Formats: sequence, structure tokens, C-alpha cells
Amino acid sequence: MAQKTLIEAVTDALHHEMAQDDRVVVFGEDVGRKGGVFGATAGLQEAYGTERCFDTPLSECGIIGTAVGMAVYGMRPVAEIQFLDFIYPAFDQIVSEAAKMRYRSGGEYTCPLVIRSPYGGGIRGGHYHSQSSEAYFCHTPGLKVVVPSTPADTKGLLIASIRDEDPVMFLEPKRSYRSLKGEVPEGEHYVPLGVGRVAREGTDVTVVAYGAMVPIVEKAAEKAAELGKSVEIIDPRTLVPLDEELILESVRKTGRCVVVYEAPKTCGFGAEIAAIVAEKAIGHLEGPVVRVAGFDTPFPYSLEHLYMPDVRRVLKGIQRTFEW
Amino acid sequence: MAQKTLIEAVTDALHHEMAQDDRVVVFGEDVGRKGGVFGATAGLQEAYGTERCFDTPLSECGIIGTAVGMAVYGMRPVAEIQFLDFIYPAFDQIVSEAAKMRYRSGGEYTCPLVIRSPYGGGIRGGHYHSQSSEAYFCHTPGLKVVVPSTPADTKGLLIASIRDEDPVMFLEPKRSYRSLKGEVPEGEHYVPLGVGRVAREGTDVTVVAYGAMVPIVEKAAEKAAELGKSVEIIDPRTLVPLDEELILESVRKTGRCVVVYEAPKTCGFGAEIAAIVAEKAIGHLEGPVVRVAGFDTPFPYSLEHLYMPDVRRVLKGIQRTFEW
Amino acid sequence: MTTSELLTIIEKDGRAAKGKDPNLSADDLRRLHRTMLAARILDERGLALQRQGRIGFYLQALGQEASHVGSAFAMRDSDWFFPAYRQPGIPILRGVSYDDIVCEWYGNDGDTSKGRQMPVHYSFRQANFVSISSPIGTQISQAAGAGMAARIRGDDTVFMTYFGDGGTSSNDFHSGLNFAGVFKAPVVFVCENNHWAISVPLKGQTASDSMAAKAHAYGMPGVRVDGNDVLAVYRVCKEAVERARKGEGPTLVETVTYRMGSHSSSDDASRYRDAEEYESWKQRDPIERFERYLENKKLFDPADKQALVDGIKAEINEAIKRAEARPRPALETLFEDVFMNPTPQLRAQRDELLALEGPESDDVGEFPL
Amino acid sequence: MTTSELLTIIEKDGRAAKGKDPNLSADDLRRLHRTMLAARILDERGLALQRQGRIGFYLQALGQEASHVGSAFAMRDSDWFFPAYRQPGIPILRGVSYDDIVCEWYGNDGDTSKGRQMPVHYSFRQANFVSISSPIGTQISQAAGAGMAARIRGDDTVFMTYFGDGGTSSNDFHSGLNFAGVFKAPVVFVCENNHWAISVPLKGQTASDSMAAKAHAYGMPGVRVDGNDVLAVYRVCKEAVERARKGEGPTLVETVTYRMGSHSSSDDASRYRDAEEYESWKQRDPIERFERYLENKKLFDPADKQALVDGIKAEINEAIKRAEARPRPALETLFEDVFMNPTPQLRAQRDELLALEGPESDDVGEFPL
Ligand SMILES: Cc1ncc(C[n+]2csc(CCOP(=O)(O)OP(=O)(O)O)c2C)c(N)n1
Ligand SMILES: Cc1ncc(C[n+]2csc(CCOP(=O)(O)OP(=O)(O)O)c2C)c(N)n1
Ligand SMILES: [Mg+2]
Ligand SMILES: [Mg+2]
Repeated sequence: MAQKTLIEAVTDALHHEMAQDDRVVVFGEDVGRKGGVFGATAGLQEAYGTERCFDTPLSECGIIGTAVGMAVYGMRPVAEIQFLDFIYPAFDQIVSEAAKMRYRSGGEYTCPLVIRSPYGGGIRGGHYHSQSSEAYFCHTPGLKVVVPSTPADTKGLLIASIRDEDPVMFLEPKRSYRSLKGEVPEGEHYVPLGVGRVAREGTDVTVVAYGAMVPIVEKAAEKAAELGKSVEIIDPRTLVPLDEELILESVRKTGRCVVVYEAPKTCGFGAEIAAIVAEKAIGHLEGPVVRVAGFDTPFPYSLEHLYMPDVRRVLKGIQRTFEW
Repeated sequence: MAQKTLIEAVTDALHHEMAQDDRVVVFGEDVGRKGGVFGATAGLQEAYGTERCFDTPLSECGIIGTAVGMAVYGMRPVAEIQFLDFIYPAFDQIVSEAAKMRYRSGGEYTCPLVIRSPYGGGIRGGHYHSQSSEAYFCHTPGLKVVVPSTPADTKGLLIASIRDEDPVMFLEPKRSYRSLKGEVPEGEHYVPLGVGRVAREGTDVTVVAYGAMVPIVEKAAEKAAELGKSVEIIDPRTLVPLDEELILESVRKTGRCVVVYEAPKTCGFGAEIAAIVAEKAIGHLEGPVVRVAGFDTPFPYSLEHLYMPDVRRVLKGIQRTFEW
Repeated sequence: MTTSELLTIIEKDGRAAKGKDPNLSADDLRRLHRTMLAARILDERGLALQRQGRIGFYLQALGQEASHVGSAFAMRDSDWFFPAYRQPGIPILRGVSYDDIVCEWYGNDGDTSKGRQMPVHYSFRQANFVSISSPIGTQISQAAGAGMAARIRGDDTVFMTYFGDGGTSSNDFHSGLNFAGVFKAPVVFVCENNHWAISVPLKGQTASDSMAAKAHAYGMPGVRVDGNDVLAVYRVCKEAVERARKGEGPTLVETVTYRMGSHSSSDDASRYRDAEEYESWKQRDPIERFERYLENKKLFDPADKQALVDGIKAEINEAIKRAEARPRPALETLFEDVFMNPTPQLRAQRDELLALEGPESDDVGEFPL
Repeated sequence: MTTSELLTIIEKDGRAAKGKDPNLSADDLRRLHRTMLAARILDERGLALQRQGRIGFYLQALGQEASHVGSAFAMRDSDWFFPAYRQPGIPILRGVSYDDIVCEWYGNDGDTSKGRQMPVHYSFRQANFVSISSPIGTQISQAAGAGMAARIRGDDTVFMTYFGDGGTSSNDFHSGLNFAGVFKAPVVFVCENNHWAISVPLKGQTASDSMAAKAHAYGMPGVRVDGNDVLAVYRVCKEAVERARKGEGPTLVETVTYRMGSHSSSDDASRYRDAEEYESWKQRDPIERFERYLENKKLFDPADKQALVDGIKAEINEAIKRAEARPRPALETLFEDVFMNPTPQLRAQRDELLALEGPESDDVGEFPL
């Protein structure tokens, strides 16, 4: 297996699907000749032509509106939104149209499309190039939401998303784009949506984390081990559909739960995990369910390193589950 | 005090504020001559002229974009979005602009505006005239989110929202517009944001509910009383800022907590309440924290009565907190 | 590329303007007439049922029959529609049964969309009539996208999308026409300018001279046509459809017409608009106008009209009777079609609901818009 | 209301076209020149600091100095700007200090916006220069709204908003111009058409003949002007500002110019555009062109240029030195300005963070766009 960065895994998956299914088209701002501002679509236009990989006008509304139309007509559009912070002009098409097409038409029309977008902080992108808005999409019935944390999962989950019969939000942890390298299977590699993974086994406390928070939590787990606490890390991989059982099983075992996410704390996806645990594993809890998250402020520039959950905040969160 | 319906209380508050502050302007689709599709703005154009109460083109993006500009320039715009389901074309202006103006400018520019919108089901409005999307806004730092449940609160909270120095989402339970009547103080009536209320005192279980769910929960509480369970109902009134202490105090007293909301369950505001309880009152819990919510489907038309939390589902939720 | 003139064909006396008659066959002309009439009768019945409390909501196309039937008639059966909510004649033209239409009003178990949407928000897959949604304008950029897809695949499908004067203010009007212009998508954008968006009159919607003029901003032709003249609408759209099919790109067609009724069963137009305006448009009724043309051509005799109307009415009434006898969709359907396969969470929610005992809550309220 | 012609004033030889010279005073002309030059030098220093790793990001207006300085010069001090991110000359023109500008790049405790945004996203209240945001186009409808507000209040403030060719595709371009047209808002919409939106060339943005042509869709005049000709830009905008102030409504001005640099410090334009295009535009450099005009008028001697440049550079370098000596904003500022008063939740989060021990995480990564 080849070592690839997370962003190379994205490119790999796109190549693989474009080669095997000519309904797959890739478009967005700067994805053609430039190959994307991060390079995720590099080489696709050369390989598959300007009809199947092309630049659009500067309108997220138009990108997703046309993607919905293409999907309804039978294509497999993979639209790139340059930064997740810029997805809001398309919000109506996503939540009112893509998410509801199948339901509102009684299954007559469907909308199999993938919206890829880099999300999250840690690249000094400041206010408008750092947001994590996965919770908006998780709260919208009809959307699947995928957040890979490793290069291999990135490839396998992106392939599964493109083949999915429903709209998928595929959120790529841009902080890990180049900082994370790992083995990625060549050729076919399919990681089904809805199946989480145990990123690290442990016995004392469960930490649920996804995307760019997984490597941070892994570091914190090492530290915690030094302090005598055994951390189990659950990476759900897909937030919708959620592998609830995997999380509950772990919490029932450890009796403790921390959720780590970089979005603003209030109403973030971690609230959902905490609520599930409080409803279904309450009898096993030996401490409070703790959320370590972004603060309830817009994303800052100069103080980004204080805003984002880091090892010391994760450790503090773990520690709090032992105090009650 | 006069008896008023909830929607009359809206009109009352708008009249009151327009009369005493000429920076207050009211606009949106059909709010002028027609007085709004529900009649909330009836009489305002006659009273204050077409400059201060006017119809706009059919663009929520434009309504909120211009409202932001007005607020930045020093007005107090009160924009109506005809149905909350139609707010998404304005989502970018709300989350990227209104919510962030103060923060991103270091406090140099502010955005004191109110976005009023009828939300929720129960009027046979089907798929696109019934949604409850408060969680999106609660998850957006920089927005306040208000959901009144009684006519008096509607007036007092709307007045407080208009006077607030920050953007406020004012979500009106349309199901209660005419079905709910109550005493509303004449003239000045101010209910501060961030202070919840105990809608009913009880000792066995806390039910948190807001907006149109409060009357449903009140009915359920009556039934529960017949069955020997004493229900305390907490109506937070404002979801952001949240009167967390009021909820926690009640849960610490009763040891049980149910949250009722009509939005889709996953990542709804009830998840936040559950997460707070699981973090801060875990030691007092004597049962699971239960959410009674809309299902994780888009809003249906024919089966609306099954989709929305009703008395029997609330009772079932209450019952579940006693089983663990 | 003219935008200021207004193309008209059928003159006051029922004759076609010189050299402009599209010379449709007698069968085609009768079909146009019958479809417009059926649309109008359907609308009458729909509103009546709403007034009687038998269905929850209704929304008519009264006065706009020529606009949507004439334009749709320019399409092939394999072409696609991305409609708004005021084109009831299109499903009729495409052979959708009254049963399918009426069951949607009732949201019963015969509804092709399983009771998910309010009345008149049809979805008819077999007719290439894409699911109607309430948010204004969203279909516009979707039609552009479908057109782009057809181009990529080399299909010769043409797409027609409808929206009102209010719809031109939407985000999707702008992005849809812009994308279609850039990618030369085979799309005909039909703006049915009926002068009102609920209570907002045209001049409150835009300061533009016309809706057709907006086409220039996207590098495409814009054409204004008398929307109450079914032949003029047909002719303009036929040309636009042919341009699209030949790969010459999109067209914006503005059909100038009038909303003869209130916005919907929840609205009362008399509260915000003048009776004279209505009266002046009543003189230009599209069906009567077309009947004069047909009479001239000896294809229609006013004496036969009642029988024609009664026949259509009877068919619709039969469909209504059958629809009223059908039950609501089954409880389980609530959880279907969120995704192709339900998630574990959805299955659990369904099971919870199925397990509940006691009386269901009652239907509440009435639809206010 | 012409849209196809391109107004130019300064001819190749530096003379003003007959009858078109706005005849500005010598002081005004020198101020225009100095401001454009300062903007360019500021941009040079900014990019250099980014390349040296001393600031995180930079974005130049290279080649577009005439476009924004000329237009802004048509405004009164009490008028307001809703800018995009490529108008560094406006704060300079309005007397904002280099310290204020440079501190923003560093996001230090002297930054008027408290280190909340990336470099060049200024907010200068005292200059009526509204906080810049990254999402393309959002300022456009805001400017329309501010204009509506001024009309309602009877103020004679005029508003100018800037956006690029890419910005014309945004939702807010459409709604902003539409609202401004309907409400006759006193706004000048300046589209700086620099031919590129990152790597997307003009023809990939719209099929429209011009950006100015889009004005017709909103019932307002659209004017195209040579954006590298500071006098032409000034003249066109002056007229537009006066129309606005007289209550005659908005204007769309398209300044035809060129992005001489890459999109930003994260971009490399050589990967997607041809050197010849760049070379041809280099011949039309707006500052050199204006200098020829000044020379003709005996207001400028090339021999003095270096001293002028050195003077500005020295001022900027001093400001940089001072900015580098300043610390980051205090930790507490993270929680300020979310609302006027922090919520209990925010206070608790702040206290939690203050109570933490151990090393903070390091800054990570680099800005990729
Ligand atoms: C995005 C959005 N905003 C508001 C509404 C409420 N609404 C329904 S129809 C309508 C007016 C539509 O006017 P127009 O586009 O001219 O179509 P017409 O009804 O005249 O056919 C409005 C405002 C909506 N459905 N969607
Ligand atoms: C809504 C949105 N989408 C995408 C981006 C990323 N982006 C930043 S600048 C830019 C190109 C802007 O082009 P143009 O409007 O022509 O302005 P210019 O940079 O040429 O001055 C893009 C796509 C953004 N900032 N906002
Ligand atoms: Mg209309
Ligand atoms: Mg540009």
C-alpha cells in the first residue's frame, strides 16, 4: 500500500470513481485548470476533460442548485465548496431541495450527490476559513454527513459517498490535508457509511472524536496513559447515519464519556452524542458527560490556538469525568 | 389587562416600539398593504407610513442583507420572514454577517436587528410551512434566539428583542397565533432575554419545553397528575441566552428530565438541554434524560398529527424517566 | 433578441395576425383547447373542495392557462419540466390521470408523493414533471443543472422551468440563468409574469422595464409574449425549444399574463387590489380568446361548450369520489424515503411510534396561506 | 445610460481627452497620485512580510489602484464604504494611519478588530469604512440597505460598495441591486472587473456582454469605465454619487481593470494564466499613466519619484516596526464582542480557559488561499 496524505486520498477516490462511472462529474470554483485551491482535484480535468471536471461561476447557490438538477436527471455530481464557511449561499438548495427531494416526491425523484468541502480550523484561516458547521447538516433529515479522519478512510468513505443513492455532505478536515499521511489501499476501497471505528482501545474513559480532532485526542490519550488512565477513542466516521451502538457499547464499558469537536459548543454534534448517552447509557455512567469544543464565539484569527480544543483541554475534559 | 391572542401581542409590540423609536422599521414580503399573511403587521403601514412599514421584493437574501445594512447604519430593522421554512436563502446573511458583524469588527460595527418568523407545525402546512429550525440559529454564536409561548411573553420579549443591541431571531409559534389567548399588559411591557420561567411547578419530573410545545406539555402534565406524577414545566423563553440555572435547579430537585421540541430529534435544541443536564446535573439524575421530538424525517403533510409530539408521546416520555 | 415588444398572434376578432399563425393541426388545436379548459375546471373543483373543507388548501392558475399550456405544448414527451405551482395544465397535457392529480390534493394512499406535501405540489415521474417545491425559485437553477447534465451526456432533452414575477427576485433565478448562459444549457426559462406576488405588485418587485430584459444580464435572448394568447406563447417557446435542442443555449421567455384569482385559498386579493384591474384582464381571458380563434377556424361551436365542460367535470368528479374513499398513507410511510434505506435511528423511531397506545392527536388548525 | 462604450480620459501621451478632463485642483491631483502610490507600496510591503513569514496572509490590489482610489475620491467624508478586500487605498485616502492598517495584518492588540480576521479584512469606523468580510458579495445588499435607511431618515449620505467580476455571480449582487433599484437607494455599485476570480476567467463567470449591462435588469444605469484611468473612474463615479445624492437612485459602475498579481499570497497565477495577458496590461499601469498626465500638467517630475516612494516606505516601515513590537490581543478578548454583554455561558467558558494550566497548543499550518 502506498503512503498518501489525506488530500491525496481525496484525489485518488475522485480519480477512481470518475474512471469507473461516467455519470460522475466534478465541479466547483477553481477545481478545473487550477485543480482546486488545495489541489484536491488536481489532474482530473486533464484526465477526464472539461465536460466532466470544470470551473463554475462564483455562486455556491448555483453550484448546488445545478448539482441537484444533475442528480435528479441521473448524474452523480460531486460538487466542491471551496471552504465550508462559504456554503451558506447554497444552504437553501441543500436543506430545502437536496435533503427533501426523495421524501417530498414520495421516492419518485432522488438526489444522489456529494458535496465535498474542507472544514475546520488550525490553518490560520481565521474567521471565515475555519468553521465547522457539521451540526447544521446533521440536524437536516435527508442528508448523510461524513467526516473522515485518516487518509484510508477518506478514500473509502468518499467512494462510498459517491456511490450512495442519497445526498452526502463530505467534510474534509483541512488541517489534516497534508499533516496526516497514512497507508491508502490502491484501487477499489470501500468503507461503508454508518460504521464507526475504535481508533484506540481503552478501558477507563470513552472519547468520541471525528475529523481533525482524532489526532489531537490520540495525543491526549498518550498523555493520559502516562497519567494512568486508559482512553478508548471512538471515531464515528459518519455522523449521519451514526453508529450509535459502537459508542454506547464503549461507554457502557468505560462508564465515562467525553466528546471532542471543534465547532461551537452549543448545539454542536457533541450535544447529540451526550444526549444519546444520557438517554441510553445513563445507568452505566460514573461521571458527567463532558464536551470539549470550540467556544460559543465566532472563529478568531490571532487566538485560534486558544479557541480550538487542544491536548490540554482534552486532558482536562477527561479528568472532569472522574470528578463527580 | 386585555385578553389578546398571541399574534395580537406581536402586533401590539410592533406598534409600541414603532411609536416610541423612529429607528424601528418593519419590512418583508406582504407586510405592508396586506398586513402580513398572518396579519401580524396589520395596521402598521397605515399608522407609520410606507417608509417605515413596507413590502419587499421576493428575496429573503435581500430582506436580511438590507436589514443588516440598515442596522449597521443605525436603524432598528424588524424583518419578517413569511415562514421560517423560507429563511434559508438568507442564511448566509444571518450566520456570516449579522451574527459576526460585532465580533469580526472588534466591536466597531454592530447589528441590532430582529428577524421575526412564524415557525412550527400544527396548521396543516405540510413539508414547507411547518419547520422548526431554531437549532441552526442556536448553534451560531452571535445570534440570540427567542421563542415565546404565551401572548404576554410574546409582547414583552419582542419589545426586549427590538431594544437589544444584537441580532435576535424571534420565532413565533404559529400554531398558537390564534389558538392561544391570554392577558397582555397594555403599553410598556418588557420581559428580559435570558430569563426562563417555571410554567408549572411540580416535584417528580422536569419537562423543558418552549413555544407551541408548552400548551401540549401543560395538557400532558394534567394527565400525569391524574396518574400521580407531579410535573414541573420549565419554559426557557430564550434559547440563547439560556437560563441554564433554572433548568438545572429544577432537575436537581426532581431528578428527572424530559425535553420536548418539535424539530427533528437529531441535533435539535433538546440535545443541548440533555447535554447540559448530563454534564451538570448527572449526580442528581434518577432516570434517563428523554427527548420527545419530531422524527428525523422532513415534515409530512397527511401524517402531521403523528409527526408532532402530542400528549401521548409526552406522557410516554415522562414515563420512561421512571424506568431505568 | 427583442425585449420591449410583446408578441401577440390572436387578434381581438379571433383572427391570427398576418403571417404569424403557427398553423397547428386541428387535432393539436383541439387538444390545446381541451387542456386549458380542463385545467380551469380542475381549478374550480379544487378551490370548491377547499371551501367545503374537503381538502386543506388550493391554488389556482385561473387566467394563466394559455401561458403554461402553450409553452408546454412546445415540448416533446421526452423533455422535462421543472415546474412551479401554477401549471396544472401540464400534467393534464402529459396524460397524467385525474386520479393521480386529485389523490395528491387529498394526500391519501393513492398520492404519488405519499401525502408528503400540500395540495398542488405534484410529482409525476412518468411525465418528466419534477416534484414541485414551495420555496420560490429553487427549480430554476435545478433546470439549468439538468440541462448541463444533458449536454454532458449528449442527450437532446430540453428542459423548461416556470416561475413567477416574484421568482425573478430569487437567488436561484440569478444563479440559474447565469449558469445556463455560461454553459449554454438547453433550457427554456418561462417567467409567468402575472403582475402579482401575493400582495406585492410588479413595480414592487423590480425596477426593470420588463422581465425579459433581465436575459441580457446572462447573455441569452429574452422574449416577451402575450401570455393570454396560447398561440403566441406556443410559437415563442417552440423557437426557444428548438434553439435549445440545437445546442444554441437557453432563452428567457416572459409571458405577460394576470393572476385572475387570489394568490391561494388562504388569500383574499380584494383586500389589496383594485377591481378595475381585474375587470380589464377579464376581457382578455385566454380561453375565450382562443375559442374565438377556433370558431373562426370552424373548430369550435359555442353551443358545444357545455357538453365539453360537463364531460370533463364528470371525469374529475369521478376521480374525486374515488380519492375520497381512500385512506391516509400508512403510518410506516412517515419514515420511508428519507433515504433509500432507513437508518437504524429511523427504524427505532418508527417502532416507537408503532408501539404507542392511546388516541392520536387531532388534526389542528387550517392552512393560512 | 450607455453600457458598451468604455469611458477613457487619459490618453496614451498623458493628455486628457478633449472636453473630458474633470479639472481637479493640483492638490487633489497630487493627493490622488500619492494615495495610489501609497496603496501600491503598502501592498509590496504586505506581500513581502507574508513571504518572510512575518504575517500570515496577504492580498494585493496591484494594478487596481486607479479603480478604487478614483471612485472613492468622488465621495464625501461623511459618505460610507461597504468595501471588498482589494481597496487598500480607501483607508489611506480617508486618513487611517499606517499603524491601524499594519496592526490589522498582525492581528495584534493594536488591531481595531482585535485580531478577529485575517490580514486585509479591515474595519475602520472613523472612516465610515465598514468591516470587510470574506464571503463574496455580502456587502452589496448591505450597502443597498444602508442606502434605504439613509433615505428613510432623510440623510444625504451616499454609499459606495465594491465587488469583483466574480462577485456579480453572488446572491447578494442580485438582491442588492434589485432592492436598490426598487427603493431608489443612494448607492454606487462599483464592480471592479479585473478579469479573474482566482483562476476563473471572465468568460467563465458570465455570458453577459459586460458587467455594466447587468444594470438594466434592475432598472438602473450601468456605466463602463477604463479602470486604469483614475480620472475617468473619478468622473463616472462623481456623476453617480451626485445622482444618488439627489435622490435619483443607484448606478452600477464597471471599472475595467486587471489583477496584476496572483489572487493572494496563497495563489500562483502563473499556473493558470498566460504571461502575454499580463504583459499587455502592464503597459496600461494606472499609476504610470496618471504620472504621464501629471507630468503634462507639470505636477510631477519623475526625478522626484524615488524620494516620494522612500518617504512613504519609511512611514510604513516605522508602522511595521511598532506593530511587531505589540503583543497578541489578551486571552479575554476571545470572548468579547460576541454580544454587547457576554452571556453566562461565555463567561463560564472564559473562566474555564483562564483556569487551564500547561502549555498552549502551537500555531499550526499556513494559510492556503
Ligand atoms: C423563498 C420563499 N419565500 C416566500 C414564499 C411565500 N410565497 C409563496 S408564493 C409567493 C409569491 C410568489 O409570487 P410569484 O413568483 O410572482 O408567483 P405567482 O404566485 O404569482 O405565480 C410567496 C411570497 C415562498 N414560497 N418561498
Ligand atoms: C461565497 C464565497 N465563495 C468563495 C470564496 C473564495 N474566494 C475568495 S476570493 C474569490 C474570487 C473572487 O473573485 P472576484 O469577485 O472577481 O474578486 P477579485 O478577487 O478578482 O478582486 C473566491 C472564489 C469566498 N470568499 N466567498
Ligand atoms: Mg406573480
Ligand atoms: Mg475579479
